[in-house]
Amino acid sequence: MQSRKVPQPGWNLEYTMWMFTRLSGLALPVLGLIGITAALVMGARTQMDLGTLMRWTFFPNVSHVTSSNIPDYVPWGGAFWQIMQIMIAFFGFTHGFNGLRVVAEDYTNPGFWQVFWRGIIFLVWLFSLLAVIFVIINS
Amino acid sequence: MQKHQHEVIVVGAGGAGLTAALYASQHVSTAVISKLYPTRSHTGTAQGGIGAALGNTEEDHPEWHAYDTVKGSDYLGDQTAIEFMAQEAVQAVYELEHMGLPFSRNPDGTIAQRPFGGHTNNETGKPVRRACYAADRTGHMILQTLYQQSIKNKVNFFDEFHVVDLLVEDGKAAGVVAIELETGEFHIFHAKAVIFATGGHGRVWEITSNAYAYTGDGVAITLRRGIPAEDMEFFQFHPTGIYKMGILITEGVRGEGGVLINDKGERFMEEYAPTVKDLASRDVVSRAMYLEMKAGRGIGGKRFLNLDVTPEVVNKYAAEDGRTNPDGSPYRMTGEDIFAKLPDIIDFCETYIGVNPVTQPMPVQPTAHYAMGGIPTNMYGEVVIDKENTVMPGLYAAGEVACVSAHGANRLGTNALLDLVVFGKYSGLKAAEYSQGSSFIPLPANAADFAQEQFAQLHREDGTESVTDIANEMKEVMFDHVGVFRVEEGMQEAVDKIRALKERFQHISIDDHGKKFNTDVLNAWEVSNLLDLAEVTAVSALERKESRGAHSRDDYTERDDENWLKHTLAWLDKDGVRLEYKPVDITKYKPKARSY
Amino acid sequence: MEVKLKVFRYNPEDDEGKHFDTFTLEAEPTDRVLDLLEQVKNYVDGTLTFRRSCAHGVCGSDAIRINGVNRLACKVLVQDLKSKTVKIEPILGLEVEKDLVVDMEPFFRHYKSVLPYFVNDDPPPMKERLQSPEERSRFDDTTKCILCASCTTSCPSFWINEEYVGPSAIVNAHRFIYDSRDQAAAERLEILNDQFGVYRCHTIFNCTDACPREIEVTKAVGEVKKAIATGRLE
Amino acid sequence: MTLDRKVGLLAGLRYKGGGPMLAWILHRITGLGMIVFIALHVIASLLGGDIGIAINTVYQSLYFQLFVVFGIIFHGVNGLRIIVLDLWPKFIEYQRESTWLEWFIILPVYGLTAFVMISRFLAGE
Ligand SMILES: Cc1cc2nc3c(=O)[nH]c(=O)nc-3n(C[C@H](O)[C@H](O)[C@H](O)COP(=O)(O)OP(=O)(O)OC[C@H]3O[C@@H](n4cnc5c(N)ncnc54)[C@H](O)[C@@H]3O)c2cc1C
Ligand code: HEM
Ligand code: SF4
Ligand code: F3S
Ligand code: FES
Repeated sequence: MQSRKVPQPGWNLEYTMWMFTRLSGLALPVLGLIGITAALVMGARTQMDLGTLMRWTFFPNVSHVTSSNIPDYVPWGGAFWQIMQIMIAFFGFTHGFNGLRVVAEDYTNPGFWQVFWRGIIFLVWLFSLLAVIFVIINS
Repeated sequence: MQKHQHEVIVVGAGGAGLTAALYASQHVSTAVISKLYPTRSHTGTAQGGIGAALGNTEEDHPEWHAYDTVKGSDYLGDQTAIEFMAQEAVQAVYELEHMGLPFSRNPDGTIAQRPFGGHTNNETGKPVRRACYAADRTGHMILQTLYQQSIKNKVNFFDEFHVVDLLVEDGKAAGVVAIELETGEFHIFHAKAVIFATGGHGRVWEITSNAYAYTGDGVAITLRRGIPAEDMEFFQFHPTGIYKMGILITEGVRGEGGVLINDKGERFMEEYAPTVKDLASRDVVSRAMYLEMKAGRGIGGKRFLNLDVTPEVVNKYAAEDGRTNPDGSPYRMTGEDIFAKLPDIIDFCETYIGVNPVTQPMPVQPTAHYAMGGIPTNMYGEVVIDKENTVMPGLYAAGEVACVSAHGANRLGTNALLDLVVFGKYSGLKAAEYSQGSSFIPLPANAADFAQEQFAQLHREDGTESVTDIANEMKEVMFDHVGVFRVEEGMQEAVDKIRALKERFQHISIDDHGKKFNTDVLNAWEVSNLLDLAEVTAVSALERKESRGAHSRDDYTERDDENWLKHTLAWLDKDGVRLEYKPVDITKYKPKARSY
Repeated sequence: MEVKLKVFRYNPEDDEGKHFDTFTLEAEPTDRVLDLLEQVKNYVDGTLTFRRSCAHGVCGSDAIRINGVNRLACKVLVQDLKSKTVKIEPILGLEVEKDLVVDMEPFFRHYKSVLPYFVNDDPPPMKERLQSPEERSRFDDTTKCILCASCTTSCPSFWINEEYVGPSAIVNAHRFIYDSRDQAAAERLEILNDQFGVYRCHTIFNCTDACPREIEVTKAVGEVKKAIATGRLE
Repeated sequence: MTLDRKVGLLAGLRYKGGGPMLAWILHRITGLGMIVFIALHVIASLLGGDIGIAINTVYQSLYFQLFVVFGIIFHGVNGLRIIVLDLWPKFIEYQRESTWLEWFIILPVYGLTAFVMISRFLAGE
């Protein structure tokens, strides 16, 4: 049977974030694995256990790798790894805060409180993301 | 008390009511009142198919359909109406398809059809594929489709409003009184035209395929308003209900090749209907089963027989009959085919009796199924109230509650669903036309009195009799004595018993005296309807001294066209049932002996 | 055998409030739970209130919670129950009117909101519109719905927020979206592409488990989600 | 008068949903848990000082770590299951199997990690 085409409904926040949640859910483990493999190649020796993998995946911060006694962590400060870290942070934070929004909106209906929570979550998201980027770039 | 005004009021939201409402609402303001949510109506349980001579797989003609229906009716059907129904059938099915009904399909994309009891190729006498179906859920699809279209067309609904009285002013219908279940309040619906489509009354009998809600409210209400009931002695017993439970096993099972088997392992229908065998009309099959059981050939000597649709048995007998597919190859069934065509039947059997029909036979017995009789109407759904077919202005009826009479003494399978859409449509159109040309008749202030009195009676505090006991005793006596086979003494006993029960009903006690959702008192009221209908049925049957269609007597075993080729009209007067008779409309099909 | 029936009771007209009544009954293993309720109503307490009609699982009147899960009372036999004590409560997420009767209005409102009807504005042909058996079978599963509300009222997302259209409405939209003859798929997808549409579904699967017609409810919802995402009806 | 439609947390939890309902509850809790974890960590790093150390001791405690690791593993694996079901609805037919498979992955992985963590803790690391 042939598949039929239908005009795709317009993009809206809900649709976009639904897609994003799924894509970021796929991206996070992939980016995390890349990072941790690189750390091993670069000679990370101690504490390269699952905990580090997790920490790395979700909270990409140089200090999370340096604690594994990597001999030379200067490359982590390079542009490539900084961009990787920022991407992970972006995916992780956006995914997580959107999740928070979804949960909050399950319990509220359109109207003041929904806008209110959306606003708060948006601001916190923005703030955290900027803070994390700041930390990444400065370490 | 709340009052509502609509030009047309439809009582009942089954196939007939919704069709009527769809057509009426195209012209005038229409409201549908139903005691159940529309999708809970009994039409949704219909399984096998809707008859129409589309000829999608083999040659077929509306004339053949008409002849089969006349023959099936044992010549009691009104032939102008039957020809009309058979002609309209084709268009009606196409209309349903255009409304989106998901029929099963043939490989070429046309609507699939299957054989059904009594539907034949008039030249060869062999079964013909005429029943248009959607697996074994045809009624469900019809009901859903009609309801969907009603939503699309913004028909007004009053769901869970129990109609308890018809308002008549100057001999014309002027509205109805209903109880809103949620609040227990009485509402008056003022209308120019009222269409009754409340379905049947199979709950009069003990073993029945009918729903709890099938309590004949429509006929009982009109009887109380002095309108007669027609042909009430003709009540169809479907041959194949699940043993003891009565849940229906569609005739489609036999259409697909299933056969009835007795204790000796014989396909006994060969003896009773040599040409079409298991696909004879329902009265013939039920009677044959009854005779088999009476002769001790019920399975294990019990009161049931086996219906076998396992592939081995189907293929064996199909080969014996020389049955072929449309392309001429021999007819063969596999387990998967059966599963695809009868999914719900398999589900029912597995759920309720732990039998898998693909590998095991199903235990079946005749079950009370369909009311051929009801409110007398002509073929436009207009209610006619005497021997001369005088029309009562503003009152219409369609569906199982009505007696057109397109089914005469015995309805053919698939003709009920057809009846709903054909006569539902015309009653809707006629009612709209009538209300466009008339004005609202003013209602007196005490319009709801008659209904309220009835309920005040039921709420009396000093009663002792149990409604359940009364209902059960009625069901038992009706099943035993006014069932598949009938004799003078038995029926007399039933009449006496029903009268005694009606007397006892005057002293019932009920538990619930509240207002909200008082199903207790409504159930009691429904039992009072059943008692009225049981009485009318038993008296009409007692008087008819012949065997015809579903009415078959041990003491008058032959059909007697000379004296009894006529419809019964029964009035329920204060002192009992009064009967009159009206002639049958016969056009080109002259009565002759029936053989299948 | 003896069965204990523990039934949720609430009557707005008395002042007992909500509570449970226990009835001890004699039952056959093949009795339906509905038969037990009828037995109570007919012989013990006529005030017990519940909906029912067909008694064989095709009209959708009697969805209730039996031992903690949504079921049709007429489709559960005593022998299928694991315990001899049967706990009976109204379905969740709708207002209780009396005993086991709930207000179905929100449920039908959602149903009506998804254009649950056939739309094809082309003039119909003289005969039927053709449809191959494969095209027909594509949406067969969702044509079976009897609007019993078992699914929607088993869905935690619906309990949390009654504005969620619920699985049943999506099933009925699916029925038309995947019908090759229908022309309003895009409008329905647009309606469901909303925070109260398919995105409220968090694949909890209670609906699929509750459906008495064995419809793959979650799958239908998933297919609609995917159709929205890809613009393809496969 | 009708009874309010509100389904309390307990009434909801008493519904006998299957594995997927449990998975959803856990997915929610772990998702939110992780946000709380990050928030704590970020706040701690930003604040530094006594409060920072206090918070860090909490989340560095074995119990909290055990919970976080479970949360991450569960949320990740279950999330992947949901993604697969969402993007390929035809796999929904195998949802029962997918729920089994999920625990089949989670339990050993978590068991191993927890074992390592606890033994290290006991070894005084
Ligand atoms: C199990 C079964 C299988 C069948 N299979 C087939 C088949 O395969 N083919 C076929 O042609 N026929 C079949 N039939 C027969 C056919 O289905 C019925 O005759 C037909 O559906 C009746 O439709 P209706 O519209 O008259 O009534 P229904 O569909 O029963 O509708 C009655 C309506 O009236 C309402 N109502 C009743 N009383 C009141 C009241 N007092 N106040 C307000 N509303 C009221 C109800 O709520 C309901 O909406 C079958 C019947 C049964 C029982
Ligand atoms: C392996 C990585 C991850 C995967 C595969 C993943 C997957 C998913 C998916 C598919 C959802 C949608 C669930 C639904 O719609 O029902 C989701 C929701 C959510 N995720 Fe993640 N996620 C991951 C990591 C994270 C991280 C790091 C956080 C926290 C920062 C997080 C927080 C959340 C939250 C709060 C929700 C909303 C929960 C809900 O709606 O019930 N996730 N996740
Ligand atoms: S999908 Fe199933 S559970 Fe839901 S309303 Fe339809 S029949 Fe009931
Ligand atoms: S229970 Fe609810 S969340 Fe989705 S899978 Fe079913 S609709
Ligand atoms: S009574 Fe009809 S579904 Fe149970």
